[in-house]
Amino acid sequence: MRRGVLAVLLISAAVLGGCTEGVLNPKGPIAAAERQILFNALGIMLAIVIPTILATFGIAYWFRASNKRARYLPDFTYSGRLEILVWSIPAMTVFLVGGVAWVGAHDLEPSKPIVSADKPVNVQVVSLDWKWLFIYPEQGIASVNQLTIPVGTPVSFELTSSGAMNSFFVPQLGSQIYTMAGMATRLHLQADHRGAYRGLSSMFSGDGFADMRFAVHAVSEEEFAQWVEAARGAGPVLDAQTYADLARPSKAVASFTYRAVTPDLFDDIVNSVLVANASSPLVRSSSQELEK
Amino acid sequence: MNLLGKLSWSAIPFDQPIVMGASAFMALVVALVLGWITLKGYWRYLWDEWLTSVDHKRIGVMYCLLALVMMLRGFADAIMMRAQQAVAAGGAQGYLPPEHFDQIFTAHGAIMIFFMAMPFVIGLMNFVLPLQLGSRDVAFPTLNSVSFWLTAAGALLINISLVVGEFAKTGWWAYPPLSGLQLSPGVGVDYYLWAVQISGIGTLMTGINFVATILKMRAPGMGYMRMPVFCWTSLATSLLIVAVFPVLTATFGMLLLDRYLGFHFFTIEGHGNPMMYANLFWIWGHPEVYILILPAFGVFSEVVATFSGKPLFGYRSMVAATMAICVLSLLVWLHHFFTMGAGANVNGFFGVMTMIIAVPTGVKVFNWLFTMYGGRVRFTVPVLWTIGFMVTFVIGGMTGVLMAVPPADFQLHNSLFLVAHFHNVIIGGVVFGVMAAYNYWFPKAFGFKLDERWGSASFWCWLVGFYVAFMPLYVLGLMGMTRRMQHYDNPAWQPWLVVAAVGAVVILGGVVCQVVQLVVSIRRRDQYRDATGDPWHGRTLEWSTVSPPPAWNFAVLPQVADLDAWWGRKQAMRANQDQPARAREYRPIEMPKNSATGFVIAFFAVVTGFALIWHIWWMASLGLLGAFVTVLAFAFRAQEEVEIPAEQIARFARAHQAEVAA
Amino acid sequence: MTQTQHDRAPGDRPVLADSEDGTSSGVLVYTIGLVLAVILTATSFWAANTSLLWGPGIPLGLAVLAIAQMGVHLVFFLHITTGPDNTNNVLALAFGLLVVIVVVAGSLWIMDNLNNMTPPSEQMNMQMQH
Amino acid sequence: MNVAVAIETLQPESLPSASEAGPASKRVVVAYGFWIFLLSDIVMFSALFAAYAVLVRSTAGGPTGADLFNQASVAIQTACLLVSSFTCGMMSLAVDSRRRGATYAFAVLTFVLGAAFLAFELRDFSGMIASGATPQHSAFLSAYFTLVGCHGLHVTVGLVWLAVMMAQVAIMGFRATVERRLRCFALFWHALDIVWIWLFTVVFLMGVRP
Ligand code: HEA
Ligand code: HEA
Ligand code: CUA
Ligand SMILES: [Cu+2]
Repeated sequence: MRRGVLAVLLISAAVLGGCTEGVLNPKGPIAAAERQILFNALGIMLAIVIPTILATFGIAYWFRASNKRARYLPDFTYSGRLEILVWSIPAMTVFLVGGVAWVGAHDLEPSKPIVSADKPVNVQVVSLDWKWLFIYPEQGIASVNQLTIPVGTPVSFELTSSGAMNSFFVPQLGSQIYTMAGMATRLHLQADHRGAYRGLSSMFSGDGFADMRFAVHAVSEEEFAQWVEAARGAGPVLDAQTYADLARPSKAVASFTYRAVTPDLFDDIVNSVLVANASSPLVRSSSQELEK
Repeated sequence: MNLLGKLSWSAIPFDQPIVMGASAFMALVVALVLGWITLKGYWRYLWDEWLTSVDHKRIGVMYCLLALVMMLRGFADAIMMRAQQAVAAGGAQGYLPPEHFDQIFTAHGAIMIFFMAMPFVIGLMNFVLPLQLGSRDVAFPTLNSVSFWLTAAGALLINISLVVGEFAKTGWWAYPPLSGLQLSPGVGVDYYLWAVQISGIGTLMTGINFVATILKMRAPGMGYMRMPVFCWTSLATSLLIVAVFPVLTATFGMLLLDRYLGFHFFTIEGHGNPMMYANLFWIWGHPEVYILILPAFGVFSEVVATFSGKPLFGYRSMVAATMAICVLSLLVWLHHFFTMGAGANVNGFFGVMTMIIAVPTGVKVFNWLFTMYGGRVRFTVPVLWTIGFMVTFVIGGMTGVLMAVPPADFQLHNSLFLVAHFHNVIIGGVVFGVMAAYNYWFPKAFGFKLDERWGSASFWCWLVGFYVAFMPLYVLGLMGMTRRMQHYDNPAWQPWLVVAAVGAVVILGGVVCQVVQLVVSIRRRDQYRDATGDPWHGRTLEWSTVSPPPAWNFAVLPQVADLDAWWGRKQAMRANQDQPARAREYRPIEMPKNSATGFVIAFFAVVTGFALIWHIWWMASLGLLGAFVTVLAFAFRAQEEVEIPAEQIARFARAHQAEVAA
Repeated sequence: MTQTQHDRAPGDRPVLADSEDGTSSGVLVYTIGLVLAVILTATSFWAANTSLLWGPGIPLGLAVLAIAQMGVHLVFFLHITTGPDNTNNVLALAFGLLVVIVVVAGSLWIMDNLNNMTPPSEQMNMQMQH
Repeated sequence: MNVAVAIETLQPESLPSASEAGPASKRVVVAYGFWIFLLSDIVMFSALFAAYAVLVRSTAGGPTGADLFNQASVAIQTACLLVSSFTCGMMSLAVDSRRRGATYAFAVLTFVLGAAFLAFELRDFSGMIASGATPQHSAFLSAYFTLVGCHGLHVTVGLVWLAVMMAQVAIMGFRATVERRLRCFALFWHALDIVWIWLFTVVFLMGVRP
């Protein structure tokens, strides 16, 4: 049994390390640091957990009632030395892991900017029912269900929600963070390798939740500039009106871009949210909206 | 004005074959059971001996029965989710539309936590506590009956939601704004909230009852440091119930005010603050998981000591660890929302506090090990569950500590890794614990042992099934799969989910074995009869009385002289074996009278709850009035106790002695 | 059943309940309690409205007065003392207070921190901008 | 093994300490259980207090505490409750010495004072609602009405309970059960006072400061 478990764990670790898109295959500094912390913490704990498991089997087997060679010690019920050991071993372990947790919490605080020579790209994220809106305030464009970022440059996110809570999560880039209506959370990520990564919501937000996926394209500086240019040339304009249209619940929306965005739209979303929309789009009468 | 509030025929989902099928099946089973009772003429017996009983043993058994019935519902939900996720890959949508899938995982979580695990551990405590403490009943027997029936009322409401209306589609946390009126206009959330409010009152009163019982009703001589460890863990659990269930009541109350009266606690409108809901919910939610696990720890302590033929190693450490967990568990709740954006100091503080709990828990694990060390371990079914637990729980605990590291949790939060963690500790800890307890105390409750062969078959199915079903979820979590996904587009996830589904089926095999075990044991009850009252060579007072114990538990209150009271007594008796048994003089015992109060109040609670859910105000008022009148009737009752004559007790004791001698 | 003097119920008066002067000393205890409570209450109301005191310190002072008055009620009305016969009652009270403090202080700390970390936006004036 | 018999052959120890004394009397058990209940009730209030403290500035542009609270009324309410606590204590003394007439008299006094408290509170509430400061107006007002209203609800329950208890004294006399319930009622009433101390301090006195 135990060997089976270990085998499963080992095989899966091997599989994951190589070819998958999960958190064990980081593509940026945050995710890499987090993987390292994860492995270190795991290692520290395995050092005590594996012996414990082995001891369980060993002791239970050796002291089985039918084993005549095992000594019966009915009075072995207290030992001051063992008591100290029993408390201090886990305490030391926790001291170590706790240190990792404390330092890690400060080092990888989501709102802490990434140190870099490059000026970060600002992206404003809005989770809507059930899609993601990305506004590039400096570029004056926006995109839906698709996040394009330049490789090697920190990205500074400001996030909010149009209604239900969601959690913005790109496993291969690192930390997730909640998006909440009426307030703005902060997150800093960076991609070090070009590629397409999976992004999703990890906080359940209603019937269309499973389709709240977006693609992250980490591209070179030039490609990013080209993409911005292309986006400026096509697509609708994002203003209060088109935002209200977009905010209406819909599922599995194909990605597209907006060629221009009204300034301060994000702040307006944070500040007015449901109040403005209370009348129509957000009141979902359960299923009829889903038909579309 | 509409006399029936929001209720109408369209509330019943005639168009959903799965729901209607399940409901029809449930109705059929209920009808069959009721028909059988009527046919056999058991109603009178049922009413006199069970439904109105205030005997803690009967109430304990009924709690466990309720838990088993709800387990079936929760398990059915689990199998449906596993099946859905096994097929809904790529473009496929599976067989469950989102509206339905979302209700299922919410119902599964809510039912498993509130109506399976809670009733099960409370049932165990009910049955065992007074026996171990050497007392005749809990502190407030009638209140105990009310508690049980209120829990049953909540469970009934949740099951009504299957047929009439819908259940919440919010996850079992019911976070606003999703659970607010705007985004969840239906009755689902209301079903959830009212069911939990009603059963929560029952749970709170149980907690109060047990605290008073443990602190004030112990047999003479049983000082605190002579209390069995199960009593200590039950004390810690009861204290936690008293400490945090009021917070849940207040929190759900605020959400209900938002939903019913347009208040703005958690709405964005009116500047309410939904983060506050998460905060308050987890102030209850985290201690809740220790409310569940602590009694299980107590069970394992009893089982390990009994079947190793040794006192528990490091009793004082165990007590200290129990109380440390009790207090620490109140200080860690934020680890459920590290990713809400709190600052590093807050996250760091709560991360470290969380890990500190691993210290007392580790102490417990090591002390169980040292208890077995130097023992003569008999591998009975309870011991199998215990060893399975020690191995499994340590893994689950470790992944818990991993998520207590904030940066790690930024990656693992709400992923299937988390789902794997908590099933790892809940199944490997709580469920294994109640299984061990079920096999351990069954002979005490019913007078015959359970079949060992089917019992261990069940254990192996569960153990293997658990690993097959949940280890893949760890992998999936690391692959970036989040929870509550009705379908997904990443084909790489599918194989693991198929394996997980197979695991759930293996667990089903374990449940089947358990049912067979029960049937076989009942068939062979004469062969498995426990005549001595002490089938395992036990250590604590419950084994000193008859199996099943009489209503009054002990003919004469035991006098306790040391820890492991019964074991010491047996040693003393063996020492002076040939001392002739003195003839006893028995005194009459006052026992509380049976009372229909609990049943009737729960009836009105169901009426009130249902009426509130559907906004049928006149009916809600009637229900409340009915409950109030019931309480009044109880308060003005002329006689509260019956006296059991000494003659009857003597007769019972003599009969038992004759049986033991035979 | 063993009746020991060790164990007192919450609300039991420590005086000799059976004798005649039990009642009169009971009256005395309640009266002292009432007088003290009235004094403390009056002080609270005065402190909240006066301009004699240093403003920012007043909430703290009010809290201290409230704690003192809670003590008065516990001792003179609920008859909770620290005597050995009262241990259980006091321990339960201490546990309750611990929970209350954890709930209130913990929530305030967390919510304050969250509100500061997730400001709506510059111009917005919600609870987080004090 | 002759179990049931052997157990009692051991002599009870000479002088048990408190924790070894055996089951406490019903009177102690009941009062202790109720004490635990009161603590849980206070924990529930603490959740409402926490919500209030978090939401107190979320007035959504509406009125603040300083705009709404009437200190004179609060002072009267406080006085009513305080004195009623005293009369309730007098009632307990009367019960202890089995004086029926005094019990009724002090019960009526307590009831009247409690009812007066409620009347003033309801007057304040309706005044606020009439001026548009409804609980639906802002998070602050929701929290305020819930916190204060919950205390008011407890007082109402206390009044009903007191009335029922007087009926019990009349019908059943000072029976042991009745006496225990009266003792619990007294505990309840005094505990409500403690909640009120924090209410007037935190909500009303701190709330009216700018
Ligand atoms: C006590 C708690 C408990 C238990 C026992 C279980 C048991 C199981 N759970 Fe549970 N589950 C939760 C609590 C629990 N779960 C919670 C809280 C959630 C989160 C909900 C949410 O997202 O909001 C969840 C979510 C959850 C998901 C959703 C994952 C997602 O979000 O994507 C899935 C997926 O398949 C799942 C599967 C299972 C399975 C297969 C079992 C079963 O295999 C295990 C089988 C269990 C039993 C059969 C019951 C126990 C049986 C007994 C006690 C019988 C005793 C019998 C005798 C004594 C005769 N669970
Ligand atoms: C019975 C239930 C139970 C138990 C006992 C535990 C025990 C623990 N849990 Fe778990 N937990 C849940 C049920 C439980 N949990 C549930 C239901 C959820 C999710 C709810 C939801 O989201 O729906 C959850 C979620 C959860 C999270 C939130 C994750 C997230 O949402 O992102 C975290 C994070 O810290 C966590 C941590 C822990 C820790 C540290 C323990 C510790 O108590 C474990 C301690 C035990 C050990 C460590 C093993 C034995 C010790 C040794 C052998 C000593 C040596 C070892 C070391 C020093 C490491 N749990
Ligand atoms: Cu947070 Cu407004
Ligand atoms: Cu937790």
